[in-house]
Amino acid sequence: MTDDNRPFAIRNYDPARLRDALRKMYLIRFFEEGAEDSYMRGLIHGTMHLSIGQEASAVASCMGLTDEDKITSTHRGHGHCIAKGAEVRRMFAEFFGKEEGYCHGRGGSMHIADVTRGNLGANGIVGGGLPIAVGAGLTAKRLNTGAVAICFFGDGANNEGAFHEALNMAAIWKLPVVFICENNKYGMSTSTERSTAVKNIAERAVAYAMPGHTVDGNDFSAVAETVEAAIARARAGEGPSLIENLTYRWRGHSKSDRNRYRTKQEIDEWMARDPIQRFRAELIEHGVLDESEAEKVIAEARQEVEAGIEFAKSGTAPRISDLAKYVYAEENA
Amino acid sequence: MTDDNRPFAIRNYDPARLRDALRKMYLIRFFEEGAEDSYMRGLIHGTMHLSIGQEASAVASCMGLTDEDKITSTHRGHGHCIAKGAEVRRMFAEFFGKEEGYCHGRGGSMHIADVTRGNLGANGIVGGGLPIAVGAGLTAKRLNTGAVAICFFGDGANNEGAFHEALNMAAIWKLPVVFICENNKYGMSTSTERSTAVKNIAERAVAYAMPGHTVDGNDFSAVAETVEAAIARARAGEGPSLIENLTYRWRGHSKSDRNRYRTKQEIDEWMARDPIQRFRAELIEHGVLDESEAEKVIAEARQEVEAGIEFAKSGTAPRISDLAKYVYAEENA
Amino acid sequence: MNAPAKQLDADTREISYSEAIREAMGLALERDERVVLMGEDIGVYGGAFQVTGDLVERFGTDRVMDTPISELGGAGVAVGAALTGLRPIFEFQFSDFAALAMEQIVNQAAKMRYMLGGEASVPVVFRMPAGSGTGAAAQHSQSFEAWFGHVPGLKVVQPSTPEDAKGLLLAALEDPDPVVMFEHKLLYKMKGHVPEGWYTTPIGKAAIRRDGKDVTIVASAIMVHRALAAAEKLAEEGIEAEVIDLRSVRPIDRDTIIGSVRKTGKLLCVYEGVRTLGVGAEISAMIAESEAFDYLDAPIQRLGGAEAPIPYNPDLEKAAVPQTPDIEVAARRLARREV
Amino acid sequence: MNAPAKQLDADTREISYSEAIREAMGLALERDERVVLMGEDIGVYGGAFQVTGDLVERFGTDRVMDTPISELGGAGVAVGAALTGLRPIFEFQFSDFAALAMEQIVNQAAKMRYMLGGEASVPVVFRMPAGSGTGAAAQHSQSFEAWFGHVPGLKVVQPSTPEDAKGLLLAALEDPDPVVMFEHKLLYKMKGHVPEGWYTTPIGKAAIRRDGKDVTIVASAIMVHRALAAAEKLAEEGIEAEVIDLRSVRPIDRDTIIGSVRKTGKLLCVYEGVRTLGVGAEISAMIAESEAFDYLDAPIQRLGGAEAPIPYNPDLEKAAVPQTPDIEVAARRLARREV
Ligand SMILES: Cc1ncc(C[n+]2csc(CCOP(=O)(O)OP(=O)(O)O)c2C)c(N)n1
Ligand SMILES: Cc1ncc(C[n+]2csc(CCOP(=O)(O)OP(=O)(O)O)c2C)c(N)n1
Ligand SMILES: [Mg+2]
Ligand SMILES: [Mg+2]
Repeated sequence: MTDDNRPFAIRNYDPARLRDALRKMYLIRFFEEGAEDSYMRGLIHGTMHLSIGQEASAVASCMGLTDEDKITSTHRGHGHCIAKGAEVRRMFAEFFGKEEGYCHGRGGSMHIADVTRGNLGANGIVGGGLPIAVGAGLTAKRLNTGAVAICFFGDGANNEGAFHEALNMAAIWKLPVVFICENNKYGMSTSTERSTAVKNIAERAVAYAMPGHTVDGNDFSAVAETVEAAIARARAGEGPSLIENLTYRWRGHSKSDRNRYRTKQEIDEWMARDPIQRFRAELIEHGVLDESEAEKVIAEARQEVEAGIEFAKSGTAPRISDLAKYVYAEENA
Repeated sequence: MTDDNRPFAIRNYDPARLRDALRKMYLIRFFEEGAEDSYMRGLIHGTMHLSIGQEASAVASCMGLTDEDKITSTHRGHGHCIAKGAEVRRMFAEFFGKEEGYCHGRGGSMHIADVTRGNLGANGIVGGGLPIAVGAGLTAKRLNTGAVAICFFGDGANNEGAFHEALNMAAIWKLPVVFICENNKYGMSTSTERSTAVKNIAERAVAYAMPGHTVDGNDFSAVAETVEAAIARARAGEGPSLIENLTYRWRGHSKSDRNRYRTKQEIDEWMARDPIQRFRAELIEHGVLDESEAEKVIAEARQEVEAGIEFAKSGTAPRISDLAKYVYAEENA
Repeated sequence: MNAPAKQLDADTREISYSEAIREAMGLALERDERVVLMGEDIGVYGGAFQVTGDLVERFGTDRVMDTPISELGGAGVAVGAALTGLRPIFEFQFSDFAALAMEQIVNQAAKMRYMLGGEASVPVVFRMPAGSGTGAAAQHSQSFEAWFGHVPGLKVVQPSTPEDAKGLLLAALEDPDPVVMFEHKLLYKMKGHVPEGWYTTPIGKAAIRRDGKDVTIVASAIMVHRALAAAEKLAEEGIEAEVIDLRSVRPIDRDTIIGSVRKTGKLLCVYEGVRTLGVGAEISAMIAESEAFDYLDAPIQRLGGAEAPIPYNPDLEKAAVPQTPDIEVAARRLARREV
Repeated sequence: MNAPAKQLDADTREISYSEAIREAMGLALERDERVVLMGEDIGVYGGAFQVTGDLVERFGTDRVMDTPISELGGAGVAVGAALTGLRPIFEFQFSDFAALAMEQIVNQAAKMRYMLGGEASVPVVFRMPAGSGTGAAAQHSQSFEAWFGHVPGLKVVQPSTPEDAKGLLLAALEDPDPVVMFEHKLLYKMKGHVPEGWYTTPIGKAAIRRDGKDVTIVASAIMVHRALAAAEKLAEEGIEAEVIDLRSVRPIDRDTIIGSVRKTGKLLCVYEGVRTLGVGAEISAMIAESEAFDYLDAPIQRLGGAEAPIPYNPDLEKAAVPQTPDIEVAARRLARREV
C-alpha cells in the first residue's frame, strides 16, 4: 500500500466508515444550525458555542477511537460529542433542558457529555479538561485497559497553567493521551498572535519532550493520519503527543459576539475552505460514493436533526422538587 | 577588551565591587550557618531553607541591578536578600521574630523582604513570585522607569502553571524580566528527571520564543555574564530571557529532611565545587586580592553575622495587642 | 475605614450599572496614569458583559490590556504591578474563574502587607461578574463572595445599584489594599441615577433602602431588589419590612444591622450564594452574639442559594436561588412569628 | 449519608494520628488495586509530615506517586482518574496550596455528578494538612475548611482523633463522591486507641466527647482537645461543659448540636479558621434559626481565628487562634450568663 497515492482516509477506512464520517460531519453542521435556530426561536436559553467550520477536526480525530477510549471536550463541544457517537436527539433534549437529555437537563450545551460512549464531557472552564484527560490516561495505564484519552482544547486554552501541568505530567509518566489543540486563531476575541508567544501551538511540544504536529484541521485525511499515529504511539506505551489542528469557526464566539476582531474577508476565505465540502469531494473523487449517495447522507442527517428537535420538544421537564437530585450519589435515585 | 581572556567578572567589575561580591557570598554562607545554629539552639522557630552551596547564583545574578530594579525571591531566599543589599542584622531580627526585623517579625524566613532595596520578598508558595515579577516588569514598562525585574525560582517551580502563564505574558508584552531558575536538581525530594519532561529547564524557553541559557550556576563569572546580557536585553526593550543556573544545595530541603533521595557521593561531589572557594581563587589568581585580604573579607563577614545575631537577640518582641496591625493600611499606624 | 465622604452636589443622570462601572474606570484612567485595566477580552470585544465597552478606543491597548486566558498569572501580574506602583483593575470574565486565581488573591495580595510588616501595599481591584440567572449552568453562575469575605486583608464589596457600583469602584481604587468587587450579571442593564464626576461610596457601610418596623431584611446584590419588591407586597398587608442593602461583605456593617434589629426584633438574611456558610451565616451569627440578641423575638431566618450547583434548566435555575415570592413568604412568616 | 456502620469488635492499639491515616491508606492499597496515592514528595520522602511514610516501599511508585509541583494539574489528574475508575487519594502538602486547585476541586470534582445529571461519579479524596502552630507563617498555616464547606457536591471532614482519622478516611474512600479531609498538623503526633482492620466512621455525624449540662461547646480539629482541657478546668468550678466534636463540616450534624443546646441552653462555637464566615458562623446561624432558638438563654458565642493572617512570631501566632484559656474564659462567661 506504500505507493498508494490516495489520501490516508481513503486508503485506511472502508466505504461504510467513510460514509459514516461524512454523515457525522453533516450531523454536526445541521445539529448546530438546528440548535442555533431553536435558540433564535427562544426554545433554548443560555448561550452556546458553535463549531461550524471545524467538523473535520472533531470527526477525523475520533476515527481511531472505540467506546472504551475517552475524550475530554470543551465549551465548543457539540462536534466532539457527535463524533464520539452521541445521539443528537438526546443532545437536543439536553439543550431544551429536558430529563431525556444526556445530563437530564442539568448541564446544557457547556456540559454535554456521554459517559457511556467515553465522552467525559464538555467543560465550561477553558483548560479544565486538560488534567482530567491525563487522569483518564492514568487510569488506562494503571488498569491496563489499553484505552487512550483524547484531550480537545482550544488555542486560547494553551495559555492556561493547566496546559503546562497536564502536558508535563502526561509526558513524565508516558501516559496514553493525545492532546489536540483546535487552533481556530482566536480565543474569544484575542488572536493567538496577541495571546501566545509562539506562532504554532505545536511548537510547545518541545517543552514536554513529546512529538508536536501542526496540521490542516480542515483536511480530514491529514487529521486522521496524524491522530491515528499518535493514538498508536499512545497505545504502544510510548506516551503522549500534541497535535494542532488549524481550523476556523464560522460563527461568532458565542451568542454575544459582535465580531469586531475579525474581517469579513478572513471569514469568507475560511468559509471557502469548508471541511465538509472538501471531504465530500474527496469521497466522490475516489469513488467511495456518488452525488446521489452523498445527497442521501445529507437527507438522513437532516432528518435525524429534525426528529431530534421534535423529540426534545416533547421531552419531560425536570421536577422542581428534584433540584438537589444528583448532588450526591445518595440523592441519585 | 575582546581578546582579554580573563573571566567576565574580572574584566567588567572593579576590584571594590568584586571584593564586595565575595563579601556577600561569605555573608550568605555565614548568615545561614548562623541561622542554622540559632535554630538548633531554639532561638529561631518554624523552618528554614538554606541555600548554602548556591551563593554564586544569588550574588552574580544581582550584579547588574540597582535599588530601582526589583527581584522576586523564593522560600530559599536568604541569599537573594543579601545579594540585593539587605542588612543581615535586620534579617536575623526577623528570624528571631522581632520588631526590628524586615517584616517586624510577622514574616520570618519564608517572607523575608526588603522592599526599599527592591526585594519584593521571598515567597512561601512555590512559583508564587513568577507572575508578581511579571507585574513588576509591567510597571517598569508602563511608567518608563528603566527598571528590570529578576525572578528567581527553583527547578521544582518550573512545573507550576504559574511558570507557563508568567513566561508567556512576559514574552508577548516584551517586558523587562529575567527569569532565573536555580536548578539544584531537586524540588524537595523529587529530582528533575522524575518531575520534568525536559532535561534542562532552559529548553522550555522555546515555548515562549525567548532566549534560554543553561549555565554553571557555581561559576560566578558565567552567571554574571549571562544575566548581565539578559538585563541589557530587557532594558533595551527586547523582552525577557530564561536563564538556568545549575547549582546544588548542600543542606537538606528544610529542617525536616532525612535526605533519603540523594547519595553522599553526589553531595560530596558538589561540595567540592564550592562556588565561594572558586570565586575567591579566581580573584586571587587575577590579583584582585591576596590571601590576607580574603581573610579580612571573611573576618568582616563573620563579624557582621555575629553582631547581627546579638542585635536580633536584644530586639523588641511585638506586642500581642498589635496582632491585627498591618492587616490593612488603616491599621498600619 | 478610610473612605472619603460622598460628594452630594454632583449632577446625576440615569445610566446603567455597567455604564456606571465603565464611567468610574474612564475617570480613573483619565485622572491617574498608574491605572490600567486588565482582563480577558476587555479590549476590542468590550468585555464579555460589555462593561469595559469602548474604553480601549479611548485609552489604547497599553491601558486597557487584553490578557491571555491565564487567570492565575493575570491576577498575579496585577498583584505585582500594584505592589510596584500601578493601580490595576483586573476583570475576571466570570467570577467562577477566580477559582483559578485564589492563590494570588488570597495567599499573595491579601497577605502581602501583613507578611511584610506593613512595608508593602497591594492596591489592586478584582472585578467579579457573578450570580445565576443567565442559563449558563454550574460553572458560570456561582456567588463566591463568602470565600473572599473569609479572608483578612481583603475588602469585599457588592453593589446593588449603578450609583454604588461607580462609587464603590472608585473607593476601591483609592483604597491602598486589595478590594474584590462582586457585580451581579443580572444588574448590568439596570438603570439608576448616578452622579457625574468622581465620588466614592464608603466601603463597609450598609444602606437602608426602605424603612420598616416589623422585620429587617438584610440582602445583597440582586437580592436587594427582590427584597424591595417583596416588601412592597407585604406593605399591602400592613407588614413594614426594613430592607438593608449589605453593600460590603468585608467588613460587614454591624452597627446598621444591629440598629435595625433593635427596632424590628426580627431578622431575615437573603443572599444568592449557597446557604451553608454563605454571607447570611455570618450576619446571623454576628447578630446572635451581639447585644441585639436580647431584642430578637423570633429565630433569625436565612434564605440563601440551594445546596446544589446551579442547574441549566431555567426553572430549576430559578428555584436554586431566592426569588421575590420566596422572600415574601419568609418575611411574612417571620413578621407573623410563624417560625 | 450512606456510610456503613462502624465495626466495634476490632482490636485496638495506641498509634498516632498520622500512623492511623497511613494504616488506612495501607489497607486501602492492599484491598483495592484501584486505589492510588498522589502528591508531592509522598514517596521516598514519606510526605512533608511523614504521613505516607514507608507506603512507597510497600506498594511501589506506581501506587504511591510523587507528582511534580503542580497542584492544579495534580488535583485534576486525580479527578480524571476518579472519573474513569481509579480511587485516588491526593495529598496537598499544605492545605494552603489547595488555593491553586480550587478550580478542579470546586468547579470540576464537586459539580461533575450534578452537571452530568447523575451519569458520572468522582470518588476522589483530597487530604489537607492544615492549621497553625508550626511557625510557618501566613502561607502555610491556614484553615480553609469553610471554603469547602460552602460547596455543594463536596463532603468535608475534620477528624480530631487517630481513630476518626482512620475511620473517616476509609469512609471517604468508600464514598462515591469527592471528600475533602482536613488534618491538623499539630495532631499528627497525637496518640490514641485505634481499631485494627477496616472500619469506617460515618461522615456527617458529630461526636459528644464530654457530657455536660451547663454549656455546649462545639469544636473542631485541635480545638476539640483545647475545649476538653478547658472543660476540665471549668468542672473544678462546678461548670459542666458538653463538648461536641464537629467531625464533619459538610454536612453538619444539626441534630446532635440541637439536642445538646436544648439541654444546656448555651452554645459556644470554637474553631481555628478565621472567625468571620468560618465554620462557627454556620453553626451559630443553624441553631439561631432552628427550634433550639427557644431554648437558648444566652447569645450564641463564637471563638474563631483572628481577623489577620497567621503571623510568624510565635507569641503572635498563638494569639491568633483560640487557646485553652480563651475557651475557658468564654465558656465560663457564657455559663454564668455574663454575655
Ligand atoms: C478559565 C476560563 N477562562 C475564561 C473563560 C471564558 N471563555 C470561554 S471560551 C473562551 C475562549 C476560548 O478560546 P479557545 O480555547 O481558543 O477555544 P475556542 O472558543 O476558540 O474554541 C473564553 C475566554 C472560561 N470559560 N474559562
Ligand atoms: C505551591 C506550593 N507547593 C508546594 C510547596 C512545598 N514546597 C516548598 S519548597 C518545595 C520544593 C521546591 O523546589 P524548587 O522549586 O526546586 O526549589 P528548591 O527548594 O530546590 O530551592 C516544595 C514542594 C510550596 N511551598 N508551595
Ligand atoms: Mg480558539
Ligand atoms: Mg530545586
